[in-house]
Amino acid sequence: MSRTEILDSVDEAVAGIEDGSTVLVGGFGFAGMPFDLIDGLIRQGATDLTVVSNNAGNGEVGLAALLKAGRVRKVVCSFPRQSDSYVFDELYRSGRIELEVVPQGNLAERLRAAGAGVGAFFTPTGAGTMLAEGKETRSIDGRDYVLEYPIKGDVALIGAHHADEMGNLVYRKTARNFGPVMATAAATTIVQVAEVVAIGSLDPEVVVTPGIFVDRVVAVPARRYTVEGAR
Amino acid sequence: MSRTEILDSVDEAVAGIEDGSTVLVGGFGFAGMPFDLIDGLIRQGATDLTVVSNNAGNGEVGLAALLKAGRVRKVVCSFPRQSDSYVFDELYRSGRIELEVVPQGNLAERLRAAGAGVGAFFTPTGAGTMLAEGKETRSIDGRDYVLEYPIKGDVALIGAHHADEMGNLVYRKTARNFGPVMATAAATTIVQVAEVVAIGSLDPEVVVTPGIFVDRVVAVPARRYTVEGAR
Amino acid sequence: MPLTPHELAAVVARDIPPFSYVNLGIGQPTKVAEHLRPESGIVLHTENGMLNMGPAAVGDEVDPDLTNAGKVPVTELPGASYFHHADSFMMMRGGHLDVCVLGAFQVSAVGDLANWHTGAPDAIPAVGGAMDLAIGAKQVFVLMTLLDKQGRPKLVPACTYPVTALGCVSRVYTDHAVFDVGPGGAVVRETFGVSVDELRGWLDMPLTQP
Amino acid sequence: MPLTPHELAAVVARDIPPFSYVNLGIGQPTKVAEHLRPESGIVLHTENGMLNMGPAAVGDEVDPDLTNAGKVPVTELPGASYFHHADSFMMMRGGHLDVCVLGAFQVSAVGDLANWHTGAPDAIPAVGGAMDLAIGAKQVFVLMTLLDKQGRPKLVPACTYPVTALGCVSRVYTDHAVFDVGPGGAVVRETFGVSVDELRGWLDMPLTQP
Repeated sequence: MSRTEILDSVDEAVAGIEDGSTVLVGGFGFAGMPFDLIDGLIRQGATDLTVVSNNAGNGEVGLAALLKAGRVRKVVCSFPRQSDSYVFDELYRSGRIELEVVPQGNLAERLRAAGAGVGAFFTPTGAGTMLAEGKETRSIDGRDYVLEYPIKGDVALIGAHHADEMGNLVYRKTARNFGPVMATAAATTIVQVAEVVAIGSLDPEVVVTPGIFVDRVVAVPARRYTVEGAR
Repeated sequence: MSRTEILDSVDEAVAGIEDGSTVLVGGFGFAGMPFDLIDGLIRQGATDLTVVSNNAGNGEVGLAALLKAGRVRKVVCSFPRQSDSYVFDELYRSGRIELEVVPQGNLAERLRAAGAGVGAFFTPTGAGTMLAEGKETRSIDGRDYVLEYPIKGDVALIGAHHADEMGNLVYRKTARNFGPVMATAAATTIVQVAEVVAIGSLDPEVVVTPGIFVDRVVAVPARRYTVEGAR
Repeated sequence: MPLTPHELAAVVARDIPPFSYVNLGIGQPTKVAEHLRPESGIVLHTENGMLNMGPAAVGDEVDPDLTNAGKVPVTELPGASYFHHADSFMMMRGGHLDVCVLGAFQVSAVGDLANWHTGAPDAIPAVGGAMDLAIGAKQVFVLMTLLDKQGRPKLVPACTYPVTALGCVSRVYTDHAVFDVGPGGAVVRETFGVSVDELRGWLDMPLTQP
Repeated sequence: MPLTPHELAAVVARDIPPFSYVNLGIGQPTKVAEHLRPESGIVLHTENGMLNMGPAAVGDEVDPDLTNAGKVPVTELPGASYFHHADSFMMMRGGHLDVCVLGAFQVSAVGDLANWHTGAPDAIPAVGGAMDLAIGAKQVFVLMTLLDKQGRPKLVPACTYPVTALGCVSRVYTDHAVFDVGPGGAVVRETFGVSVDELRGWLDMPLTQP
């Protein structure tokens, strides 16, 4: 038993997400993307969302489906423009969605800062560029830095490989990407995994996200999108 | 083959450390303390060192032996005062060593900042206390923060469990402590391990410190100090 | 009758909600662990890099690579995890722990904490994780005697010792009474063989009752 | 004769020191990997969380959980490691990579880089890891054609496109020549079927020779 809830269905896992929430969505392209949780969020109905994710959706599945359903007010991401990001493109060009572009490493670090209780930090990334316009800058030891603030989520939706019943998580290969930092940065972290294993089944040395960061877990059958589908 | 040097002796591993260096020393009490590297550093002879470590030595072994040998100008640590820290105590009271006390979490985060290329960061730890005197402070979203700067090392001396021949490291239990952050924060990271294993022997999912952070590795026979000895 | 340290540790343990993630400070707070029921699902954090720490190690269990923050050998429970110091203090600073139990020299009515430095001019300063722990949990409980060895109150209108953090303490467990502290001042929650008026006689501050 | 893209990728590969930790940007720089000799001990980093990345996956090797930064399926080599995004970008921002190879729209004589935005008013801005990569290696190599499709130089006195980072590029590999750039301006290291005086005719900047 632990504070982490192990739930039987995706719909239970995404219950209670409120309109206007900031939702952190893991994944880099399709790797680590919590497709089932996003589908659940679409069914759940929350709207006026701010979504923080590396990309802004591919094709018409996952994040793109959420955007297409009209639930997203703003996207905070590093790279919205992909060959198959036409759902986002159309919303953006027609002025129906806001966009904040954040360099990928600053995105990861701002999420980490939220999880780590850091109030703000000086990063060299973006200094001297148009993405630093209007931001506080400072020269430290002869190098230029931009002050960046944490990005906190109300909810994080994450895909991981296995969870134990305490919510400890392990990931698989490059599907790890944003999951571990987003798990720390949200008030409520919801994780879909391929399998929930018994307490004691994960070696304590190899846990990547300790259960303290994990609120809800649901196991879903593997549903792999082909990589071709992701382009 | 890799950039990481796998060396046959402790003396080769610590060769070239210069007088006046800032040396990051891993370990928390005796767990993870790189005893053999410190002994090697004493033989090597570098002096006028600034040592960054959580404690300031126990008994007359390890860090305490380095202090006793008169090689340390300044200690940066969170907790110098222990029941058996008499070597440090005497140096400090007689004005022969400088001390900078840093809250333990700020110490870890300042080391991480050095490794992560963060120019400075606002931390709530220490705000409103005498350890914040003279430092820049700021209120962010109604909370008080202190601006802290990175702590960079010229050299890090670290104890880990196993290394592979590319310098990838795994640790053991709470002996992990400061090793992974110090490895990122030093120009030259030197590691003693119980065993060097072949490339391919470590599961890529469980590597804690990737070899990119590791410059030199030496395997030394286990030499465990009893915990009684550490008090 | 005032509580013994053992009894007081049990009172603290009773008040920690099930399934909480908890850090117990070095010294007396460590004793709270002895009173946590396994079925409570409470998970102990130790800032040197572990969650789900078990009891002190005995005999062959002793492993120099596995200690608590007081450098005492401990054990691991099923479901444990290990992590490095930056990640460990991220858990604290980021507010992920539910409860932290600390000792103190002084606590003020508004929850300022002094527990790292007596202010003695010849003391070697040493803070360890005290400041990080003080700011790093959703609730900070202090466990201390109400009076020091000279009979002076340790619950004070304002700390005279150097502070560890401001306004961080939410509750103070003492041998004579339990107090909530915070912006509204001290509130007596529970007394042990003493009346609230008697407490008012000892303490130099207004005391309210819930 | 100007070099083909294939030949130019080989020139870049030749110049990367053995045992370097290297990030190859999306697009043309990715091709440099094909020219790295296994015995060089060069380790490839991909910013989506891996060191010692192997070649593109083929057939049964394809695993949706294992891609490079361009989202192309790749393989892992022995001695690989995986890590999360904050740790991955820490490697870059902290200056731990030896070499990063990037494409560019423009590079200035002092090493300013423009490779993320054409400045077109209707373009959807998208930066990805470009700014982190630009500031995040001990040496940043740019691999590009010397002239754009309209015949205009891409090595320029000052970038007219929005910059990715200032003063970050150390060397520029083009089909016609290789240049060092930096505070001292552009230095011609090597030419491919063109004289330095001809280059001077094309480029609007002083060119020196080592």
